[in-house]
Amino acid sequence: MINKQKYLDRQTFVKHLFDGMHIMVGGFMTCGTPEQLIDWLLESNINDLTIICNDAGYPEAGVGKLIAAGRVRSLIASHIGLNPIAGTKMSDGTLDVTLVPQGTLAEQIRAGGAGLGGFLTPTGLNTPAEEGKERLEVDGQPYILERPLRADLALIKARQVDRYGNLNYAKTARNFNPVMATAAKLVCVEATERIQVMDPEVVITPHVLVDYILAEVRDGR
Amino acid sequence: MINKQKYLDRQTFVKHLFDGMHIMVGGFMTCGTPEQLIDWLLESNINDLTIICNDAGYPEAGVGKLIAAGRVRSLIASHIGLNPIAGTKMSDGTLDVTLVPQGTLAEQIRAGGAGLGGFLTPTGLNTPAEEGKERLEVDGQPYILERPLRADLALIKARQVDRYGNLNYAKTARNFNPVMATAAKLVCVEATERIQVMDPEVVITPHVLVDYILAEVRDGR
Amino acid sequence: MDAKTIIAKRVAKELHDGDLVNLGIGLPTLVANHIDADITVHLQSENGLIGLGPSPELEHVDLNLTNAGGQPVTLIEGGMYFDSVTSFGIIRGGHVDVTVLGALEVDAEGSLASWIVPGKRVPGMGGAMDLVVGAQKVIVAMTHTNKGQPKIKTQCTLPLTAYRQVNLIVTELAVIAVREDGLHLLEIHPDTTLEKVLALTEAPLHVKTYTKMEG
Amino acid sequence: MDAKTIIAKRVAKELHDGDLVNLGIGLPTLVANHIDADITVHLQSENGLIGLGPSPELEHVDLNLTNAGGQPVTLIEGGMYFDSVTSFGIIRGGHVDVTVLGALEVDAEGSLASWIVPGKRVPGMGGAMDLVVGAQKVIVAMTHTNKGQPKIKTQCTLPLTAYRQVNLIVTELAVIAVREDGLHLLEIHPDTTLEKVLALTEAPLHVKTYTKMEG
Repeated sequence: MINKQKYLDRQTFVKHLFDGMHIMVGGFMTCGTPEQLIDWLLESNINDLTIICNDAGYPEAGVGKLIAAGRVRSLIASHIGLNPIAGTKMSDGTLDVTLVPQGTLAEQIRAGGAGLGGFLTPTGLNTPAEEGKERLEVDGQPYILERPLRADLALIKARQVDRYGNLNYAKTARNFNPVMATAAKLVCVEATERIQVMDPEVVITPHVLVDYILAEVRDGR
Repeated sequence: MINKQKYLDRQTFVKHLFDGMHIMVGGFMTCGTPEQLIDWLLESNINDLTIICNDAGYPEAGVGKLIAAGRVRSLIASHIGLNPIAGTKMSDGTLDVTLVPQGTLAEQIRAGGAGLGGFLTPTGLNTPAEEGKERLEVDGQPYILERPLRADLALIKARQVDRYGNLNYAKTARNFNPVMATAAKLVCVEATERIQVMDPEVVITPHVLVDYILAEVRDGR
Repeated sequence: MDAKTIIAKRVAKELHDGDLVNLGIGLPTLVANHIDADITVHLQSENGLIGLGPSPELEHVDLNLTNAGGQPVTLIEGGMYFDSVTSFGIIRGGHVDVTVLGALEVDAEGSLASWIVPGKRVPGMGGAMDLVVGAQKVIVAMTHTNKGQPKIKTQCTLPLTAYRQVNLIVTELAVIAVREDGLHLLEIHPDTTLEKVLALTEAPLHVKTYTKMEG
Repeated sequence: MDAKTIIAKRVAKELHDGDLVNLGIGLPTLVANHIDADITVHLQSENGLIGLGPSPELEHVDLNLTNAGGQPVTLIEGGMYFDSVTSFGIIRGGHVDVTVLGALEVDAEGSLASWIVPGKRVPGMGGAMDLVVGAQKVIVAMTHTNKGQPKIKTQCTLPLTAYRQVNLIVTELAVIAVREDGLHLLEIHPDTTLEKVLALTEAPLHVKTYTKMEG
C-alpha cells in the first residue's frame, strides 16, 4: 500500500504553497509536463515564483501559463524560444531569465538530488554560460564549476504509478521528470494511470522519492 | 541488426588486450560479474593490470581469480574484505590497493563516462579518503574534489541483449555494470540471454555504448 | 536475551512508519527482525534495491539477488532494483532516513571508525562513508566494549569512517545521544548500573535524567 | 536543387555506418533524408531517445513522443528512451560521433555563435553547448551568408555557443575544414567560383587543392 505517499487533492496541495517558492516542473516543450498541477498553481494565489524547467513552454501550455499570468519572477531554463511572452517579459524586465545549457541544467538538478556540492563541466567554457562562475583546471583541462540546484516543490508527470508509489514515464515524456523527483523537498506527481504493482526491474522513480500522488486526474489524462 | 556491435570470440578478445591496461569489471561480490570474460583474461598472458571493481571478489571468483594469479598490479575498489589473498598481497606489497568509498567510486566512473572533469562530494571528509585530494568550499560547506575514472576496457555482465545490442540486467546483478559500460574505450558484454528486440522503455544500456557481445556463453549462463 | 538481541530490539524502536532505512552488515541486520508490525519500513541495500525481504529458503536462492554482504536475499512486493550510481544518489542525497551500522570506535564528537585496523585488517569502507554522511539519522549499533575495552572514546584512535556524523549510539548497556556539547546518556539497561556504564565508557557522558532501556 | 538540399546532401556524406548522430533543429534535420541506404546511422534526439524515425502520419501522432524541437516523431526498431541526465551523459561523454547544427556565425578558430542576438532574439542555447563540446565531430550546416553578409568570420561577433569546437563547415557554396592553422577550403560547389566563395567569406581561407563539391 502507499505509505509515505498520500493522495493529493487541491486543498492539500494549496496548503504547501507559499509566495517566492522554487518549483521544478518536468517536461520538454510541454511533453511530459503535469498540466493539472500547473492549473492548480494558477488557481491558487501564490506569486513571485522561481520556476526551474527545461524551457518556457508555450504561452498557453506548460509553465508558459504561469509566466503569462505574471506569477513567475525568475525562470531557470535552457531556452525560451517558443514562448514569445517569456521573451517580451524578459526584455521589459518583469521576468528574470537565467539561461543554462540543457546538459548543465540536468546535471545541476542531479547534483542537488544526489548530495553533490557541484561538478566540473567543459560545457560553456568561453561563452556567456561561464560568466560569474569559477573555472578549475584538472589535469591541464579547464572546466566550469557548476552548483547544485534544489527546489521546494517538484511537479512531476508520470505514465503509471503503482499502489506503492513507484513511477514510470511515457516515451520522451520522461525527460527531466525523474531527476526532478530527486531534488525537491516536496514531490507531487500527476500520473496518467494507476496500476497494482510495477515490475521491480523497470521502476524509474522509486516510491521513497514521492510525497504525493494526484488523487483524480481529469479527462483520464 | 547489430551494427557497430560485433560478436566476440576469444581470439578477437585477446587481440584487444595489452599489458598494463586498465579494466573495469562489473559486479558486486561477484553478483553480476562476467566470469567467462575474466577466464579469457586469465587464459591470455596479459599482466600488470589495473582493475577497477567494487571489490576484490573471492579468491576463486570474480576479479579474485586475476588477483590470485598475480596478474593485477593495482586494484581500485571499495572493499577487499572477503578476499584474504587480496589482503595478503596488499600487505606484502605485491598488490597496490586504492580503497575508495563505494558511492564515490560509482560517481567517479559516472563522471568518466559522462564527460565531467570531476565532482564535489561530502563523503570522506576528515578521513583517509580525503588524503591527497583538494578540498573546496561551496556556500560555506566543505567538499572533496573527486576526479573521473575511465578505463581501456569494461567487462559487463548483462541479463539480456537484443539483436541491436541493447542491454538489461538481472536484479541486483545490475550494480556497477551500466555505469562501467559508459566509461571505457572498449565495452565487452557477457549476456545470459539473447532476445529479438527489447521494449524501448526498459533498455538500461543503449546499444551505442556496446562494442562487443560474447558470441557463445558457456553453460547457458 | 543476548547483547545483540538487546541492541537490535532497541534500535528497531527508533524507526518510524515510512522510513527508508539501511541496515549494515552483521549486528544491524538483526534489527529487521524486531520492527514493529504496525509500521512499514523500507529497507535499502546499497548494492541496488529497496524492499529487502527475509532470507530465502535454500531452494529459492537467486544468485542475482543479494544484499550488500553478498548474501542471498528476497525482494518484497513494491520493491525495485537500481544501479550503484542511483543507489548512492539516493544515499548521499539525503533520501535515506536512518542508517544503522556497527563501529570499532565512536567518539564524543560523533565521529566513528569502522573500516580499518592499520596493520591488521583492511576490509575497506564499502558504502559506509557515503551512508554515514548522507543519511538523515546515523545510529551506531555495537557492543559497549571490545573484550572489556571501551569503544566509546573521547577521540577515535583508528582512521575515521566519518567526522561528526553519528546521532545515536545503542549498546547492550546504554542508549547515548550525540549532541553539540558531547554525549548524553538517555537510557541504561535494567541489568546494569550507572557506575558500570560510566566505567566502561571512556568519553565523558552528560548524565541528567535517564530512563530504563526498553528491550 | 535549393541551398538547403545541397547542404543536407553533402553533410549526409560525412556520416558512417554505426555512427551516433545528433541533427539540430531546422536545416540539419533534412540530413536524415539523404543518408546512404547502405549504412545505418543512429539518430539521437537530446530530449531522450536514440532511434529517431520519420515524422508520423497525423493519425499516428503521439504527444508523448517528440523531438528536441517539440515536434511529433517516431522511434525505429532497436531504439530506446532515456531521461535528460542520461541523454546529456551520452552527449558530453563523447559517445555522439557527429553533431550537425546551424549557426549565425562561425570563425577561423572554429568557434561558433548560434543561440542569441543580443537585444533582438534570446531563444537560449538549449542543448547546443553540450552537443558541440561533447560530440566527436562538429559539423556546422548553414547558408554561406545571411542576405549576402558573410557568416564565416575571422572572429565571431555574437556571443559564443562554444570556443574552438567546429570541425567542418558545409554551406551551399563550399566545404571548409577547421584546422589548427585556420580554415581550409576542401570543396566548392560546381555552380560557383573560387572568387565568389572568397568574396563571401570574411575569414581567411587556406586554398591549396580543392575539389568539386558533390551533391
